[in-house]
Amino acid sequence: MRLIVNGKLRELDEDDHGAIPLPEMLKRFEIDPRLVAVAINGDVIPKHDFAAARVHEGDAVEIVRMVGGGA
Amino acid sequence: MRLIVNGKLRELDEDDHGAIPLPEMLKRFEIDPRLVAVAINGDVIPKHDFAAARVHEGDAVEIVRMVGGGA
Amino acid sequence: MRLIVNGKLRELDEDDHGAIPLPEMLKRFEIDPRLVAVAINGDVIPKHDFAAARVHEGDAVEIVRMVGGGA
Amino acid sequence: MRLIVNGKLRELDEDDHGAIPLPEMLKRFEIDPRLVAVAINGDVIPKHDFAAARVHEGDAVEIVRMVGGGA
Amino acid sequence: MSDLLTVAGKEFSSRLFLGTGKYASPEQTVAAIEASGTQLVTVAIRRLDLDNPNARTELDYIDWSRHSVLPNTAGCKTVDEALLTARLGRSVTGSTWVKLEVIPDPKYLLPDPIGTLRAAEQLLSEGFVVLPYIHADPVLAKHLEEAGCATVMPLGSAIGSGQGILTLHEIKIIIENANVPVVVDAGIGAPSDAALAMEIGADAVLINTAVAKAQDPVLMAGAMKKAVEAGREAYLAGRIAAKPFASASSPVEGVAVIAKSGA
Amino acid sequence: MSDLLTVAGKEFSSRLFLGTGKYASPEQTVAAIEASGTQLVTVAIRRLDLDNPNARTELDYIDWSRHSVLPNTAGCKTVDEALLTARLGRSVTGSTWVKLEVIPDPKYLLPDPIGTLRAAEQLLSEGFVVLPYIHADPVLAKHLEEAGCATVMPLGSAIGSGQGILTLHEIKIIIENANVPVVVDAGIGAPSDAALAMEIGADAVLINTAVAKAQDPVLMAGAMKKAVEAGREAYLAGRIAAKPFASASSPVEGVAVIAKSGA
Amino acid sequence: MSDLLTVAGKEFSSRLFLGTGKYASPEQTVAAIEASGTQLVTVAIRRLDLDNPNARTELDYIDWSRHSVLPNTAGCKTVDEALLTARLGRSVTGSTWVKLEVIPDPKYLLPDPIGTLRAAEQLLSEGFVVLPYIHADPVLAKHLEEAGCATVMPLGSAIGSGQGILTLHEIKIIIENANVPVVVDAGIGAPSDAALAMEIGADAVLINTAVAKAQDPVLMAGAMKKAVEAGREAYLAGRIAAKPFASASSPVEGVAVIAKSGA
Amino acid sequence: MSDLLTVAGKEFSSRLFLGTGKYASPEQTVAAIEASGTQLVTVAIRRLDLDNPNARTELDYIDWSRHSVLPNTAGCKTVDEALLTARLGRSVTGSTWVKLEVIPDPKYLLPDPIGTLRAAEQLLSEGFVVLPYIHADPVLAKHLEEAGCATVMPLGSAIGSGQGILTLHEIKIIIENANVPVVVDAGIGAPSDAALAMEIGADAVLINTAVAKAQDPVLMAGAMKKAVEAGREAYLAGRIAAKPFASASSPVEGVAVIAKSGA
Repeated sequence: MRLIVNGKLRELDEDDHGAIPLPEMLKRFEIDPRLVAVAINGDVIPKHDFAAARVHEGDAVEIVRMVGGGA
Repeated sequence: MRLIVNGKLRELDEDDHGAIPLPEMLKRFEIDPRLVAVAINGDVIPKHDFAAARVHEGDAVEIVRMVGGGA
Repeated sequence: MRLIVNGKLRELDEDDHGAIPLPEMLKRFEIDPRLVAVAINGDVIPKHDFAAARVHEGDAVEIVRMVGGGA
Repeated sequence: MRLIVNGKLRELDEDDHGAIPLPEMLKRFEIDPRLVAVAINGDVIPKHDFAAARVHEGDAVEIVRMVGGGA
Repeated sequence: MSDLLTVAGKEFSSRLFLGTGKYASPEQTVAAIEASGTQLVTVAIRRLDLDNPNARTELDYIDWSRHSVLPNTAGCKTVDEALLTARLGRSVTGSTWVKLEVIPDPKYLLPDPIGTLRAAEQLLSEGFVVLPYIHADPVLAKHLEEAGCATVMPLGSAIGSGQGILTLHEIKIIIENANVPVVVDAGIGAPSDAALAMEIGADAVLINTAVAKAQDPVLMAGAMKKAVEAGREAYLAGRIAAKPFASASSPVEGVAVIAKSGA
Repeated sequence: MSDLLTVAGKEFSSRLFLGTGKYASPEQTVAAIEASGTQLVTVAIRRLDLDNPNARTELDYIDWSRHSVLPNTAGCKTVDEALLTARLGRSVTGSTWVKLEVIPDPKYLLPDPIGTLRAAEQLLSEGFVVLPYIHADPVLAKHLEEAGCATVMPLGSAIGSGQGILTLHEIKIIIENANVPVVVDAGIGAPSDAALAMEIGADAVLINTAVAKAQDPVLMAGAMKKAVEAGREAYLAGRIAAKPFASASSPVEGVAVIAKSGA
Repeated sequence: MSDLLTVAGKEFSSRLFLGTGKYASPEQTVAAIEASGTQLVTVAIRRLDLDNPNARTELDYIDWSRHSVLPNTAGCKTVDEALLTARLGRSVTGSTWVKLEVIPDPKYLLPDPIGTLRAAEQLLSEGFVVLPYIHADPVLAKHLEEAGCATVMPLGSAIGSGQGILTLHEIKIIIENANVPVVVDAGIGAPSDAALAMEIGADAVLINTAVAKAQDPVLMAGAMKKAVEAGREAYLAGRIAAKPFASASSPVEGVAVIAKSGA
Repeated sequence: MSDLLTVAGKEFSSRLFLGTGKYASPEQTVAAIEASGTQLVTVAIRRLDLDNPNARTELDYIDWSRHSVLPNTAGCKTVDEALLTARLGRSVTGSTWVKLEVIPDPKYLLPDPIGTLRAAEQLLSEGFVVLPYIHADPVLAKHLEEAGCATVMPLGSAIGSGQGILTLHEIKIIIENANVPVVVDAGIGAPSDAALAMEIGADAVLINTAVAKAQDPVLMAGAMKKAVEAGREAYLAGRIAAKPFASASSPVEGVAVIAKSGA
């Protein structure tokens, strides 16, 4: 499955439903879900919906964290 | 006929159609049409439409001129 | 004996030598010598010379203290 | 005869009195007297005294003109 | 030197726009306009006094063949008031130009950035030539330029306050970014303020109170004319950069020194 | 309007004094002097080049029948150097006027208050008309006035720095107290600076670098002329006071309002 | 003295908000935060580096039990970008607070008044506590307050420029009119700037670059803490009014005079 | 951090010198001195009231074991008056230190550069430690330093005027050139002024009116203490340079973007 993650094309093996659960995707990237926020195709996924969320072929995914910054 | 002209109630004799042509109204107030602009119920009447314009019972009429001013 | 003390004429009984010791003069004004400085005819009298100093007829005496002030 | 003129050592043939009239000195330098002021050993020579003024061995002579300047 | 200002296709040799309010008399108004050399004068639009409909005003004394008129929307607190006054102004003056002011605040007379942009967009769609009065906000200025305004008119300080160009820094940025003429409006109190505005590259200034309320308005009008020209010429002439140190303007070498005879 | 400046009995219709240093060419010097309208030009006194004693300088191109000359003591670090240069200047120019400068510091070219007063007292005793260049120190200015100086010439900022009138506050006090003309000297970088100096009541300004080193000195000279006149006229015309609040320049009453038919 | 700042119901004893960008090291960041005494620190929201997803940042070193977090939308040029970043920030920080920045211009980083108001209205409808970064435009500030923003955060000068409070006059007007806390954001370069902002009645200041890029950020953080407290206390203590004249601070009468013997 | 100021061999950990005039009560004087943390307080020398020779003054309430005394010559218009008052001050206080003021002008209380130097030279020859109050004239400051004065004390603006540091530019030059401590005296109106003076490198500030006439002098004294420390620490910490442009304090890269499904 091809995804655009943080602006870059990524290839991931999809499950038999042609999708990947969000927690699974984060796991494959070795990302700690507690430290990030995720938007799929521009929609921010609430933390409590992570478990139910899935990514599909061609989805644009943004995974962010907080960093030092002022203005 | 009662009009609100520049915020004040004015009584004018109407013609048999229950209206007054704008030029007639201006004439009664001794106003030189060339020096003023007129809005009836919030709509500005173009100069070339003065002749055809009429005021009716209860109309709100604004008659303005230019005065010294900067900002 | 007439003196000008801080700009005002003062009458004091002189001793038999036509003069008054400075400590005596300060005593008569009930002034604590430790709190003041004294100039006689424009010359400042050092504290250690108070005992030996004398005022004479017509002397101009300045007696000052410190007060609150900045500039 | 040696002179210090504007800070530089200059050799000039002296007359038989061991001196040189100022106008003569200026002439030798091809200087128009009307355009300059002269000081000999720190003393400014008034224009009307140029004719009578003489320079002697070892004199320090300043010859100046006006130039563009503001401050 | 030919150095014309072009606003919406109209050329001006004078870069001083003058308001016509607050003068002591019509004669004074006219004399000040003459002394200022202005070619564009602003006017306000107000209700006719029905009890005295033919009273003459200072404006009846102006030679309109030599001065263009710029009706304003002064006094309008809302977008709707400004739209109505702009349309009335166009009708009475016959000019499509409007000095757009949307000013909710009576104490500092500061313009509303949101309302001004909205009103500008509407008036532009109706064919007006819009010259908006704005706070010296470079991003707002860019929005108005992109909307199609003929100029931007940032304030130097509060209208009529005479505090000068308190917004110098922001106005420099507006000028740096602008593709339309920048007219410094409001706050100018003295010729030095007008000259400064022009020196930093403003295309024109608009002045009213500083002239009208001077002790001698006509003399001040002439002074402002010279100041605007001086500032513009300085901008074209290229001023020296300010330096933290001194730089002698007389030769450093060749000072005469005192020396006594070496004899 | 007749508004003459009188210095030591000599009348000037131009209140702009111009320096003659730092120009690119003699032609430029002359053209700038013409454009400025100045009637008093400063010159420096320097050693003649004995190897080229008849070289012409920019000054040979000036029409001295129309401009008074003001020799200066620029470059003098001590009282003695200033006295010698002043006397040489009097001899070479034939003028008893001297712009007195005693400047020990080469970096900021700031004048020595002690040395300047001492030199002024000596030169006055020798019959000179002394125009001292000073820091904007009101008490020093009063000392020099009382000594008999023809003017006081406080600095706006460092010579040639173009930083403008950093000493505005002190110069206002000097003007308030002075019984001789106050000439703002040094620091003026642009016409707005010159206008400001005149607006606060200075009697004249002296400019050199801001004109000579502008990209177009002749155009800048004309700009400075207009600015000095504008500032002087504004001073005479009586500027408005700066106010913390706004003051509308259009009538507050009578704005048209939107009302729908009451029918 | 109990003098708490309340923003959206949350109380702060420190009136210094600190940014966390541009420090040389995480240790320095933490030390500066400690020295500043701040209780509210801003953070940015950025893409995770997928090639290094568990890299620690300075923020991992902060004791979040003692400092509230304020995610910002820095870097967002449009309303949509700001909305997405705000929502992501809420998700990752768990805070509903957002320092709203809509900044189209990269050179001066000046905020967009139109876009900022639009984004604020949307975020407020989604339950955010919005602290908008704005130009010092009093009318815009009032719009944002009326929309329901928790504060207004006018700029003193360009972000990171260290030019100080160039907008002093406008900020005074904003403070005079505001019913929400006014936080001076951007431009503070030194403690004197921070003190000045507080003296005129600002409720707090936000600082980042002036601390992070000082040669000794930790020492500067402590200096800023003292300056903010000094300015606040001065505001409460009631400073003297500035007067154009002097006023002796020692008694005028009673100076000793020289007098010789009258004998 | 050990950062001591040394004046004439005496060390001070506090860089705030405080005047003792104009307070509402002795209690307030003492409380303000305590709150300020000052170690050097100025006093004036005045004639004793012979009709009430033992009246206590605020000074009787000060713990002189913890504060050094600096008698001044305030009120002296001439050199002779200043010499007499200095000598009387030394006799009554037992201190050889003197804050030298020679002030002929009552309206602006500006010091006399000529008289101050003359008086300083005489007092130095008599063994005084002289701290002269001067106009911010760098050349005069250098004269006084070379004469042997322990400090120079340039004014920020007129005594008691609270106008702040109007002479910032000149004071920077004085500091750049000085080999003795520079104490900014007079004009400070608020903590931001005190901080600014310290930030540019002043060694100390002297304040009286801004504290004594504040609505709450004790609170203001504490604010001034913090401001002086903040300014000093900022000077040591190395402030950022002011830049004309912005500089983002959040990362420029990595902002999240909106993208719809490519499916």
